[in-house]
Amino acid sequence: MSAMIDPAAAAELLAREIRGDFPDARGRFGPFGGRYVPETLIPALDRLEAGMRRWLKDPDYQADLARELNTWVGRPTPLSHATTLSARWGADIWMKREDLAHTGAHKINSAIGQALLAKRLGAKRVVAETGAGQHGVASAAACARLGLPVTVYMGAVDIERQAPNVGRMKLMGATVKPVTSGDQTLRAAVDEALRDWVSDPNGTYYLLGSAIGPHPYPYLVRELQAIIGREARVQMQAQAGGLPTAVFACVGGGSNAIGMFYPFVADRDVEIHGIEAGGRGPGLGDNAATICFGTPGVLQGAYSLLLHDEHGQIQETHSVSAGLDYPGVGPEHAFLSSIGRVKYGSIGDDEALEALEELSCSEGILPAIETAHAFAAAKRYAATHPGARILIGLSGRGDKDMPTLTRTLLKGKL
Amino acid sequence: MSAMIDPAAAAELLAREIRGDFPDARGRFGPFGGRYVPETLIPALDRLEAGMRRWLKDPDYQADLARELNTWVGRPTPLSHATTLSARWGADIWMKREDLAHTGAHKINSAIGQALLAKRLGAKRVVAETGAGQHGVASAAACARLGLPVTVYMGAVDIERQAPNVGRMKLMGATVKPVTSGDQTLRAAVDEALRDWVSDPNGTYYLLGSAIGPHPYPYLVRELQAIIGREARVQMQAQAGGLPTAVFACVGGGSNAIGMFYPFVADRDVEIHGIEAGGRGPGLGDNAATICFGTPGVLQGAYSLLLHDEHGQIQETHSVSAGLDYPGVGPEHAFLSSIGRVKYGSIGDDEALEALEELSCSEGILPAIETAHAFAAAKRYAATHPGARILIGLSGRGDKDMPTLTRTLLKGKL
Amino acid sequence: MSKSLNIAEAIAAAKSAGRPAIVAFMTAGFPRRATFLETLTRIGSAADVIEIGVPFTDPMADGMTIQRASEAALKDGVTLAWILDELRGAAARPAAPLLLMSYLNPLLRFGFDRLPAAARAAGVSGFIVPDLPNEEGDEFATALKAEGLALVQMVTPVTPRERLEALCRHADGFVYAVTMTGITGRSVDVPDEVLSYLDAVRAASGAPVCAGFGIRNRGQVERLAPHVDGVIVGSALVEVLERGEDPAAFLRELHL
Amino acid sequence: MSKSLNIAEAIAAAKSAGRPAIVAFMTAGFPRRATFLETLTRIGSAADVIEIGVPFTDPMADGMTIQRASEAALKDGVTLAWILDELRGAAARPAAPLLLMSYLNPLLRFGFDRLPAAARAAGVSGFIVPDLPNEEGDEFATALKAEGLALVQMVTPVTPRERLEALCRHADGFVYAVTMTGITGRSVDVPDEVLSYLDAVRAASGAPVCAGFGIRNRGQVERLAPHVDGVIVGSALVEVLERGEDPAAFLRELHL
Ligand SMILES: Cc1ncc(COP(=O)(O)O)c(C=O)c1O
Ligand SMILES: Cc1ncc(COP(=O)(O)O)c(C=O)c1O
Repeated sequence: MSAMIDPAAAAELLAREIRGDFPDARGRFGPFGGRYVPETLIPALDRLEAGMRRWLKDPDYQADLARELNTWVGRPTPLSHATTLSARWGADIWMKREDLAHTGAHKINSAIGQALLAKRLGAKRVVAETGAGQHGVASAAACARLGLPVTVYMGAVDIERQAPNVGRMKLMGATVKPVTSGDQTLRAAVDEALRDWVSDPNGTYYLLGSAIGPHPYPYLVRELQAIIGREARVQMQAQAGGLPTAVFACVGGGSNAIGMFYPFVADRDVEIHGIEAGGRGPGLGDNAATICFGTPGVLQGAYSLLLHDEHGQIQETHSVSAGLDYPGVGPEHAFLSSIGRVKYGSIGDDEALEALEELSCSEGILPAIETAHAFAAAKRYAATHPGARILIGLSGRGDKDMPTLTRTLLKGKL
Repeated sequence: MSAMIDPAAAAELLAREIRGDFPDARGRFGPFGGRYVPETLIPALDRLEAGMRRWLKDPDYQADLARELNTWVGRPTPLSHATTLSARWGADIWMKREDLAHTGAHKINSAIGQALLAKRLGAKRVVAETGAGQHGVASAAACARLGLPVTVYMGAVDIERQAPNVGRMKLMGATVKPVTSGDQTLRAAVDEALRDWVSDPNGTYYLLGSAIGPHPYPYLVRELQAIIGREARVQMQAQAGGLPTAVFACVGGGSNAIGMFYPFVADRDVEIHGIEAGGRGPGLGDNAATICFGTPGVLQGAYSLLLHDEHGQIQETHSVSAGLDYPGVGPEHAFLSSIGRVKYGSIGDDEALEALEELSCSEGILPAIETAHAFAAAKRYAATHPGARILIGLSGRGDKDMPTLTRTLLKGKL
Repeated sequence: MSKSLNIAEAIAAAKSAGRPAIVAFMTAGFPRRATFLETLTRIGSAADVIEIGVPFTDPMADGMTIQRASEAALKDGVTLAWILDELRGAAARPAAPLLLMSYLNPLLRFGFDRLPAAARAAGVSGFIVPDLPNEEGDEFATALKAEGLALVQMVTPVTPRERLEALCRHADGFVYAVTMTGITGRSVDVPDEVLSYLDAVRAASGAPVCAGFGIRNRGQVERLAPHVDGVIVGSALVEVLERGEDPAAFLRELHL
Repeated sequence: MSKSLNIAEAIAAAKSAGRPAIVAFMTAGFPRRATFLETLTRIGSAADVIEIGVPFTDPMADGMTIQRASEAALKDGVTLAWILDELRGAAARPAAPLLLMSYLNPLLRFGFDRLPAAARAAGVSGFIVPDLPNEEGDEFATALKAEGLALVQMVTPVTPRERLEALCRHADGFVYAVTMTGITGRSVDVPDEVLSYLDAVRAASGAPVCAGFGIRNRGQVERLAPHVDGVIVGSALVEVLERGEDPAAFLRELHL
């Protein structure tokens, strides 16, 4: 865990975060963030930032976005009461159902928002990276919907473990390019997408899938994902009778989590928990729990926390969930951890799979393996906080994980 | 096509259908329907009917159902405008998004409604059949949600072509029993589910998945699915500026179609089109287009139209879509066809797959192969009715079809 | 004379001999189409009533044994029309009354207008239709009655008292008292409540009462004997045929 | 003397000889760690400036060739610390000024506090950091300046005019003018607009201008010569090393 800063400074930084000061003019959340990219991309990022500031609050863009979110994505997504889990865990469990969003995860919120922006910025084509395939599918869907050609980079290892999503992308007309360099997972896919973008920074829009990367991506993705938390906040008050005691979400790059957390940051009584992939254990290379076990550094455009060795070489990570299997994390999470506003913890592969099965059998909802990490952590929390009112971000559905689940939970049962 | 009755009689029957006279006291829609089951099941059906009449309109049941539909299933599902398809086809295309319902198809509407009923009827366990696996998954989810054990019968052929759904059911705690008798598809699965039910008619609730079977199932399923058409009707008026010129839905057993159609039956200006599986062609055994090519008979509890040979032996059917691959059809559809209120047509395997690809690439929505049949027919209709306002029931998503699509559309592309 | 009376008479004859009547079920054309009449004759030599099963693609009330036999017969080209032709043209038919046991659809497709006469011409005394409950049976029952043929009614342990009485009141030929919930082919050990259920059926019924489903051995027949007029032997007999053993010998074992 | 001046001098020396300077890129420890210094010496015999690539796991601006070399070197255990140790301890170093080309993270991890002095002690004249744009570079540039080391600035054909001028104004050592958008390793045929872009860079820059990305042959160097002070040869040279050919012979081919 990165060292915390002193309480007075932390309080001041939190106040600024709540005021909306971050990212600052340099694209930073406290010390984290920034823009560490080849010079070729600087003008593209400048254009993106200007376009974003021009359009994001524009009534016309907002109307287009709202229409797509409401009539195509299926927003608002419901807030479900987990009746059986509440009884089993002795707490009051609520689930924000991003699994019901079109294409099966929160990723579509950002994909359609960015695709609408790409169109307004005059992009001729889109590139995207994907880990679990969810962002690739979301990008393929959003781009098909808007008539933009899209190329999706996906690590060869992920292509293997998330095979169904590859076919889905292709059926929606996307070009899927397997990445065989580097670790052949999400990190290598981001590298390849960046290489593609560097080759045509004017005509290409890079549709980044998480709250990572150079400024303004962490901000842009947060703004597009914050609808999760905004809806959930209102729904909790209407359905659960008040704000939650604690909010949980899984953290890979951190997009679903920041989308859920950000609207609760000002609610100081609401505990916030980000859950990373504990993989096989705490050893370097055995997990993808960047905030829990990482140290500061620069990867793929931003200064944040990283899993790297003493030479600054990025570590290969391990997680049973492709979507969390990433050695970096969005800079705003590094910041929220440093000021202590959000607590970050980790859940290992086995415990996540157990939680996946428990949720499936108890509530009839098969979550993504990524999502299951948040449930496992909430279960632990409930054990020590009986009666707590817990909101969990159900970031996606598990259909995409059937190949992995067939090899693990379902082994010998099919 | 079954012979039509004379116009005056048809008009009178339509008036009665609109008044809600059907099913009548004997469980019939005109001549179709009834209750052709072993004596062992008669008391169970009587109890089901009484329970249904007791509970279906009960405020408490209605409140439970509404809560599950709104907060767990994700209703109302959106109505999406198909902007690109509208431009391509020269008509105004609207899609009712049952693919966004929890578990990925309309089946959940009926499954959760029946599971809530089963609970009130004191059932100890539930049995269900499934073809495409969607009803099995929906039943597994609904029963998990309500804490009911469920056994799902599924033909061995369907287990093969809809493999991902088998894993999903098991993860949600369902017992999946492969059916190796008969045609090893949906029809054989219904037979097996009935055999199971006959063995314990008191303790077991049979959660039938389509608008087929003995009375009161066709009625019960229609009532639970009619929310599709009720929502769509209101949404068309709000979003499209008026009722559709024509409504399309695919017809297997006919549950999504009757759910969509029923609320439009009284709107005599609205054309209604049910689309069956044309398979490889019109020959007996080459398709599953029961209304188009069938004749009256009794199968699995109801008098309806059937695909059978001159000896009354049920025909093996063919369709690329497991969910339409059934030689019978709900009795209300046979009735609506006989009075000419609904037109039934068919679309072959290849044309359905083409439509699937067109929808995927144009709107970023990968539909179930079943659903794609309705889109292909709507496309044909648009060609001869330029400017028409067309509502299509998007009954489910295509994730479950990836094994089939990998063998067909994606062949050589993965 | 009404053919349906034959059935009651045959059962009464066994009763006079001091034993429950044996109603033997065989799938038409099983194990081989070519030996249909021969098999019929052999079974007829040891049965009081014969149920001839018309094969159907979707035998929803039947267990694996009869499903298998049905499937084999269908593959062999056995149809209702063929069965009736064979029976009509037979040089000799068993003395035991013949019932056709069929799911409804093959009968419907043959046509209720033609079927009763054709059945009568083939020497058939009546029908058992497992998926035709009383509520739906009027049309067919009426058509059969015109030719003096019976439509045998089934009752089950879960049939409510009032309904059971109504069904028995209209019984024709005999009452088929299913001994258990479930499909054919599973063995039952006949618990006491089944016996009292059978007593109730007999009390309500003017017609003889035969118990069926799961009857496989002499012990069961002995236990049932005081409570019924006959027993129906189905899957067990089909298994005998499947194994190529002598059906008559097997049935004679069940004569008390 | 400021080490960064070495660089400009080396380029000026080539210019005096009537040819563009050759800036040669090699991945440290490639093709083998054991021959690092030997390879360096051979390249130094034909290059005016040498860029030594520090391998990194995520070389996002590099094409396949340099990715491969980088991966091989990492597998061989090449690290920044090892490179600096080797250079510091070398019996002889080439006369050509040495630049370290590295992505930011290995430098950060080494520590901006220790790195400049360690680099200077190793005979390094400056750094090229592809993922450190001017906006983020202040801290590192300041630390380097304290030791007289250069932080070479990159400009690209898509850099807007105003920005380009600002970047060139602060250039240190030389201006690295990227000849195309994209990653290293792809060949370019140097269209006219690239030449006028290079002219603009030269007009804006006080420091010498070297063109890089995609330079593979003498023809390109001839075409570029009137517009630049030097050319940077990267992937093509790494491929020469990969094939086990003589790097010095290859580089000498590029001396006009
Ligand atoms: C369902 C789901 N949840 C979570 C994640 C992790 O991404 P993030 O941390 O950006 O939300 C993914 C990534 O693919 C995902 O598919
Ligand atoms: C998506 C979808 N649509 C349609 C059907 C056909 O069923 P029905 O005709 O009952 O709507 C199925 C059956 O599984 C299905 O999964």
